Amino acid sequence: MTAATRAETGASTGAPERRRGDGRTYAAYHRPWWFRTFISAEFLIIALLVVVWIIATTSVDNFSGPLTVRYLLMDIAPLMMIALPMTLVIITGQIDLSVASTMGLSTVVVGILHVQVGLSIPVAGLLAILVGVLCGVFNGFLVAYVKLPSLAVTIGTLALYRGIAVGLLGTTALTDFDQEWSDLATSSIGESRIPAIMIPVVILIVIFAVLLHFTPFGRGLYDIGHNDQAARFSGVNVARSQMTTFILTGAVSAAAGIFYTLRFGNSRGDNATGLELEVIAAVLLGGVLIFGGRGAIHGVLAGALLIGVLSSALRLEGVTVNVINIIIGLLLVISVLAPTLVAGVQRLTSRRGGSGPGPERSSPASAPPEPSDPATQQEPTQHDSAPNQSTHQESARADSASKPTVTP
Amino acid sequence: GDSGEGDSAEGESGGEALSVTFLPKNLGNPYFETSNAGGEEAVEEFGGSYSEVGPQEATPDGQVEYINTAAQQGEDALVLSANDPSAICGALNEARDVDVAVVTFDSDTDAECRDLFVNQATAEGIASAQVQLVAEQIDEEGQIAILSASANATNQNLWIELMEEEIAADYPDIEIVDTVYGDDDDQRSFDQTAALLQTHSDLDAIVSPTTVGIAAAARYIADSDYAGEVAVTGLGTPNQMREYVEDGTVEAFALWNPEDLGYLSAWAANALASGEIEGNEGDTFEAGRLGEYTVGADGEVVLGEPFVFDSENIGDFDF
Amino acid sequence: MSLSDSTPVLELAGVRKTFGSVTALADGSITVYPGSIHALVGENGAGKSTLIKIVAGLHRRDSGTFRFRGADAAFSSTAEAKNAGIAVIYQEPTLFPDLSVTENIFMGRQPRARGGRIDKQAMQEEAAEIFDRLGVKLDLDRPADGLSIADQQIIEIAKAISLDAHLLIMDEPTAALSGVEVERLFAVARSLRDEGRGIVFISHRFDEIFTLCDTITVMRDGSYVATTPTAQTSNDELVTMMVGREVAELYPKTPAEIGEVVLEVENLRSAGTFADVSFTVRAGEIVGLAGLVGAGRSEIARAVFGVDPYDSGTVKINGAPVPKGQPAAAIRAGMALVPEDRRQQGLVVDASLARNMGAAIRRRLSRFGLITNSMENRAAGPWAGRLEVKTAALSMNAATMSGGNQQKVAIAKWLATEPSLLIIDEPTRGIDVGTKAEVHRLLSQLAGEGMAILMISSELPEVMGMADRILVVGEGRISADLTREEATAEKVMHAATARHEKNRQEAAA
Amino acid sequence: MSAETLTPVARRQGATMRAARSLFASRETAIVLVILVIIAVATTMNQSFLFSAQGWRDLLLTPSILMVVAIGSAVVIITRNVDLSVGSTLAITAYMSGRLFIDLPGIPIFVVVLLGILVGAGLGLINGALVAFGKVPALVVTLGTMYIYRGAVLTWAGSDRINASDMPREFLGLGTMQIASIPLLTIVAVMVLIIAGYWLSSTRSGREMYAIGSDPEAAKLYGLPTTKRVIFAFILGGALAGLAGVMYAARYGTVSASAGLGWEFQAIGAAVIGGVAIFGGSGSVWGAAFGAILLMTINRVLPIVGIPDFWQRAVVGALIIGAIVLDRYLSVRRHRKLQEARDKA
Ligand SMILES: Nc1ncnc2c1ncn2[C@@H]1O[C@H](COP(=O)(O)OP(=O)(O)OP(=O)(O)O)[C@@H](O)[C@H]1O
Ligand SMILES: Nc1ncnc2c1ncn2[C@@H]1O[C@H](COP(=O)(O)OP(=O)(O)OP(=O)(O)O)[C@@H](O)[C@H]1O
Ligand SMILES: [Mg+2]
Ligand SMILES: [Mg+2]
Repeated sequence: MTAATRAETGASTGAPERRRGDGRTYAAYHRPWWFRTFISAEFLIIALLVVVWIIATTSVDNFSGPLTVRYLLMDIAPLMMIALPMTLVIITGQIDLSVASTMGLSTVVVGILHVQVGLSIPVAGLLAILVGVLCGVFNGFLVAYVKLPSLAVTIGTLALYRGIAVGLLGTTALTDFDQEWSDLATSSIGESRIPAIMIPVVILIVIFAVLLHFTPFGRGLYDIGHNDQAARFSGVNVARSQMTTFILTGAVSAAAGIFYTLRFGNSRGDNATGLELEVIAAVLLGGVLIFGGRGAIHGVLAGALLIGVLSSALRLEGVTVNVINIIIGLLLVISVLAPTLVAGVQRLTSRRGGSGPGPERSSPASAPPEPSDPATQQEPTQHDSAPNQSTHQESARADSASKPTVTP
Repeated sequence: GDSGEGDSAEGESGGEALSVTFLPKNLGNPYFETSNAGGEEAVEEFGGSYSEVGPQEATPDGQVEYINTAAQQGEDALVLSANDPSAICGALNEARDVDVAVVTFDSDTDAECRDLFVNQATAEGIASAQVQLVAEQIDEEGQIAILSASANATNQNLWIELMEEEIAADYPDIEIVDTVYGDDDDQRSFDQTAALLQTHSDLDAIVSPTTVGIAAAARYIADSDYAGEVAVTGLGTPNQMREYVEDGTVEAFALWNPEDLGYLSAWAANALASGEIEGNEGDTFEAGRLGEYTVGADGEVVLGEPFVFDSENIGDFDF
Repeated sequence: MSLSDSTPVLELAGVRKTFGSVTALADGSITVYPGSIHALVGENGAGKSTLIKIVAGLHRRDSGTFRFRGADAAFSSTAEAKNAGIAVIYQEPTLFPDLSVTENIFMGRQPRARGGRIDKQAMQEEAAEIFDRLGVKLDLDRPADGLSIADQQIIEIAKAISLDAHLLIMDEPTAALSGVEVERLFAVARSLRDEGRGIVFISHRFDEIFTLCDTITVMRDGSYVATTPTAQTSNDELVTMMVGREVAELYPKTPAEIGEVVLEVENLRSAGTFADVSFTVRAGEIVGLAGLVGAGRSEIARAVFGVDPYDSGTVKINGAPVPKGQPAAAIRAGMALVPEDRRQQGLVVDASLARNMGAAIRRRLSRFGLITNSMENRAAGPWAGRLEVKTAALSMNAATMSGGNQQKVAIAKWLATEPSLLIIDEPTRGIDVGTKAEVHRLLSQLAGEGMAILMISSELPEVMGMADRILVVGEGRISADLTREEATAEKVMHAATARHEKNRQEAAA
Repeated sequence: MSAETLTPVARRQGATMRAARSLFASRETAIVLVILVIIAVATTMNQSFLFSAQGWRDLLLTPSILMVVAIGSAVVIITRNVDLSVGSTLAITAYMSGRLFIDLPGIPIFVVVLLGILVGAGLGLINGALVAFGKVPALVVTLGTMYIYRGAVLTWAGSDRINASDMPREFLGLGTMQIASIPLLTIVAVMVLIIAGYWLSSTRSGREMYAIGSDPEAAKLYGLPTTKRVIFAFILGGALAGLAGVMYAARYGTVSASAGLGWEFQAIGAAVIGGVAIFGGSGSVWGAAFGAILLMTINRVLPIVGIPDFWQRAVVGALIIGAIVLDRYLSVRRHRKLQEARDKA
């Protein structure tokens, strides 16, 4: 692949022909379509998902059974839902640790309004989503306008929202929910084994995919994540965009809380404790860069499904939740470590290769610095999943990648 | 995807080895360790396959995942102690729809979500045993507090209610000043004990109708200035409490034999899954070394009366 | 000791350094003797900073000779260079904002008492001594956070002095200093020289070079040009060596028809940065904003564009007021700003060319609120072509491109908004001479097409060569408004340093 | 700006004055005041909160373990990193302590303590090495190792738990032992605090921690050994979590695999409340320790003042938010003042 690109690049840098006028045209992409599609972090995780699925189907008893898809999807529905807005938040370089607490608060609000106050589920649910929006507004305000670090803010609201939820109900649980709504939450689409909750989930997925990938707002989020200063200079309203992403996490978390409440017929303050870390793990597994600026919805969905399939298959195998935890943790560490490992291996091989990209190949001193060979230094890592963390790292990498000094 | 093997559950239940899954409230709870051991013993006796799963924390949603898994695996019987009477009903009924026999023990769900409930003792018996123990230890007067498991624990709540009634009726000088919840978590129960003693300086006794709670309370009091002044009693296992009975922190406490409870539950599951009984009132089944049991009203089977442990007899037990 | 027969403290010959595709340094050579103050001059991007970063152990050279005090050297970390006796004042102050002034000076080599404890008393006293010597009053216990650039630079200087090094390198230390502070610094530098240390001094101010330095090395486009004793050269000769060609050729300004007022700024004020700023820019006119680094020119531009807030005043485009603090509104009104720092402000370097060029016009590009890659590609292609951006494809990351090409992308991105006013801050900072001329030709052409242009530049020849009118900013105020005809280098410099001069006179008195 | 007079004596006096002033204005002082007010309120409601031997002991004993964890977390945060795995580390060493007593009867207690610290340090080393060499953000790495370590202890312990009767009396005695009415665990925590506080404020390596957190780029320019220091911060954080695990076993007597669940956020919360900036460079372990005391004391006071302790977490959350908002406000105000001073000059 490198050779091909090099040829392509070399061809387009006809240095001496300066004045060719305005007529110059550019290829849209420097990689062929298959490269762009298959050599990406997202595709890697999708491939892994498929492999795991196949292995599970062939070698785990009962995995291909009729109930698996149903339970698997119901189990990860909240995870998938919250992962969507969380992707947006992380792409802007922020984080929201309070989602599971918001979910817990939402389940308590629904419980109190429905069971104790006697409101119908739709009304109670709407109010719960409103509470979720308020939670998001509070986070978003502190992060986007007061400019506090989201990590600290949401560690605070992680405790605050959960504390309010637990405080409101103590350790009692409200369980007396309208049976019709509980049945609806656990029902399937027609005769299929697909749970009905997937209808709203798929709608959300479509909405978030379009929002992130096909709107000016979504593109602004990537800019903010890469470099919020540059985004502001381009006319992106950074504060309002960040506020919006936090409101979205709040609202969707609350919606997930309603589903959770109805599915388990159970409104408790400590519902969904610890889910925030699972959501973040799914998002990061799906190829979203923790520093912001990179990631895609399809990768995140694959990440969430991978966690779901692994858990389901291992549970069926009688493997306990602990081993599942270990596997998720290892996957997470390996997925973020991979780019560094790849870069390290490259560095080793290039060093061993002696006079690889040495001075003799570079353009003469007086010529202006042209992109003589962009492929050699940065390309390989950039594509599979390397975080282009910051300029300093890049130059540091370039530095150490360069040849040892020779005194002629 | 999945292929249509919907009848695998039935296919297996016709065969020899009956698969039984035990699902306690949470893992790492010594009480359930013991009852599961009894269950395993019984399953071995009737030649089934035994497995044991459970959530880390005693929450209903944690249990639902395992109920679902049991349904997916097409287990023949599921024996569980419910973390919530109604929250897990949906999942249990789905499991019963694919022919999993559901037996609850220790803590029940609503009667329509399970086939049988194996009760350790009648609720009245348990409540009354604890009231008598505490009344004796504080000479029928003073302030007592209750350290329970979670606020939603079905059985604990019922016992507490009955204890309150009995005290109000028969012991006018005993006052229940507080009921707190340690969630069957050591650290929390321990801290709750400290908070109780701090808040109620004239407290005479703590009654903890849960094994984790009583051990934590005893441990806190044994090392504190309250040793000998504040009585601790309730429901506990001999191994956990031995140290405190021997050093005098705890005079006496009650429990049934949890091993027998698990043992009986497993046999009840066997009887159901093998089609020997339907779970109707009046059905009878054999329970190995424990002999014959009869299903009572609401599909309830009662193990027996609680047993009181004290320094005299605690040496005779090891569970 | 005598100058001639001592070994050089620093010797570099044919040193080369590339960053990916960018050759920052092609042939870096310099020889510095003990007891000498050696000036290193060259245009922006000539490779001066890169050269000294190699000496400092921050970068490793790709090839070439590097000898320190007569022995071959290759420092792989700044600590090694420091231990060998090299002190460096970097161009951008690098301080720890949370730590105190004293700690910033001594970090990593604090004086120690028994048991490894830091001797805070000794540290304080030593710091106070250095500041006395520099004649500066600074609260030694306050955190570095919030210090002015000048104060930060002074801490850098104190840090370097405290190192007691054989070689002291100063990369534009005076850029933000006032006249008095510069004088003090020079006095210290001379006394260090007299102690027999070698000093490398980088500055764009010729007057300083001629007052302070005894030898001058000139660099151009990453390569060594010449070394000459100060006494044997002149201002003009230096400029010719630095630029390497006739200056006129670089500034192809063609007269354009001046039209209506496009930008009108009235009484703009922002506490602490600028005040009383009023000016206009007409269609077809290039207005140059000149002044010393740190005078507040960029701040004015950013406030006008709405990236920074301002306290009072008005900004109008074509007669209509522009709301403050909203870049999006400014863009809609027809304003464009190519900022001074293209890597931090101008571009998202980790995103593709197409994404970058579409960034300011997304709302316009989108259909029913939706936007796709192909829409961006279609919009980006023609502009990239017009500016002759050199790249393999529109999907290439901006980070892979040379500085000059990045600058073209940044300009193209803003031209794509089809603005009536283009504000361009340091249009040619850090780009090579060839591209520089291209940018200048483009600006001239745009003005010819009737665009109003406000150009900020620290390079006097650039302002003089390109602008129809020159506004000089001194300490946050507009201190002169000169037409192309009446502007001379002396007048501009005088206006830019008016307050400095006053300070200097006061200090002398 | 204070005029710098030049005689050493005067300067020294100035320094003392400044020290005194900063003591009164510091975050640590503010928190101590809040803690004192809370204790005073609780004591007026219930005399025995302070004036009974038991109340006094619990007052000191309850926060000790969290203090130790929070000190470690604070050091990690000061270097602009974060360690989410401390709760899991605590669980591992707590369970290991019990296991050691069961599997190696008669093992000396100090060996168990030492092993707890060493294992904690080893787990911290893994985090530190991944962060420093892998160039991976600490948040992600320690999120991963949090899962891994917790999974490891769950696998190891299974549904087993350590009971008080499994551990020697002397060991459990350490959990409640008092020396001159001060519980031993509190003495341990305070010693850790004093050593860590001294190290951070008065040694080169300690100050370098702040430098690295304040500006990692600048730290590299200064030639500070950033990799080594960051790894050390994680090792220290792990070792202290390990020590806390042993303390946990001694204090609570029963250990299951879920010990220390959620402590990572408690520890970070304590540090943030104590004025440690989440992005490093400022704050002190004293603040973190006082933050821990505040959290645990509030926990005990709420029921006394009639608020169900269910609200404790909400109060903690409000405190964290309040603390960071306050920090922000103060720094904005300081900036504005400096700006005005510059304008006038
Ligand atoms: N880390 C880097 N990565 C890529 N290119 C770099 C890097 N550092 C410097 N360059 C490039 O190397 C060239 C020389 O830069 P350098 O900073 O040495 O110039 P300089 O002479 O110090 O200029 P100035 O007077 O503006 O400070 C410039 O084109 C610059 O863009
Ligand atoms: N990081 C900072 N901290 C404090 N003050 C700053 C900072 N950056 C700039 N300033 C102040 O803001 C004012 C303007 O600085 P700036 O360097 O942006 O001006 P400029 O005229 O645009 O210079 P340049 O020639 O670099 O474009 C100066 O008074 C400077 O001291
Ligand atoms: Mg430079
Ligand atoms: Mg500027």
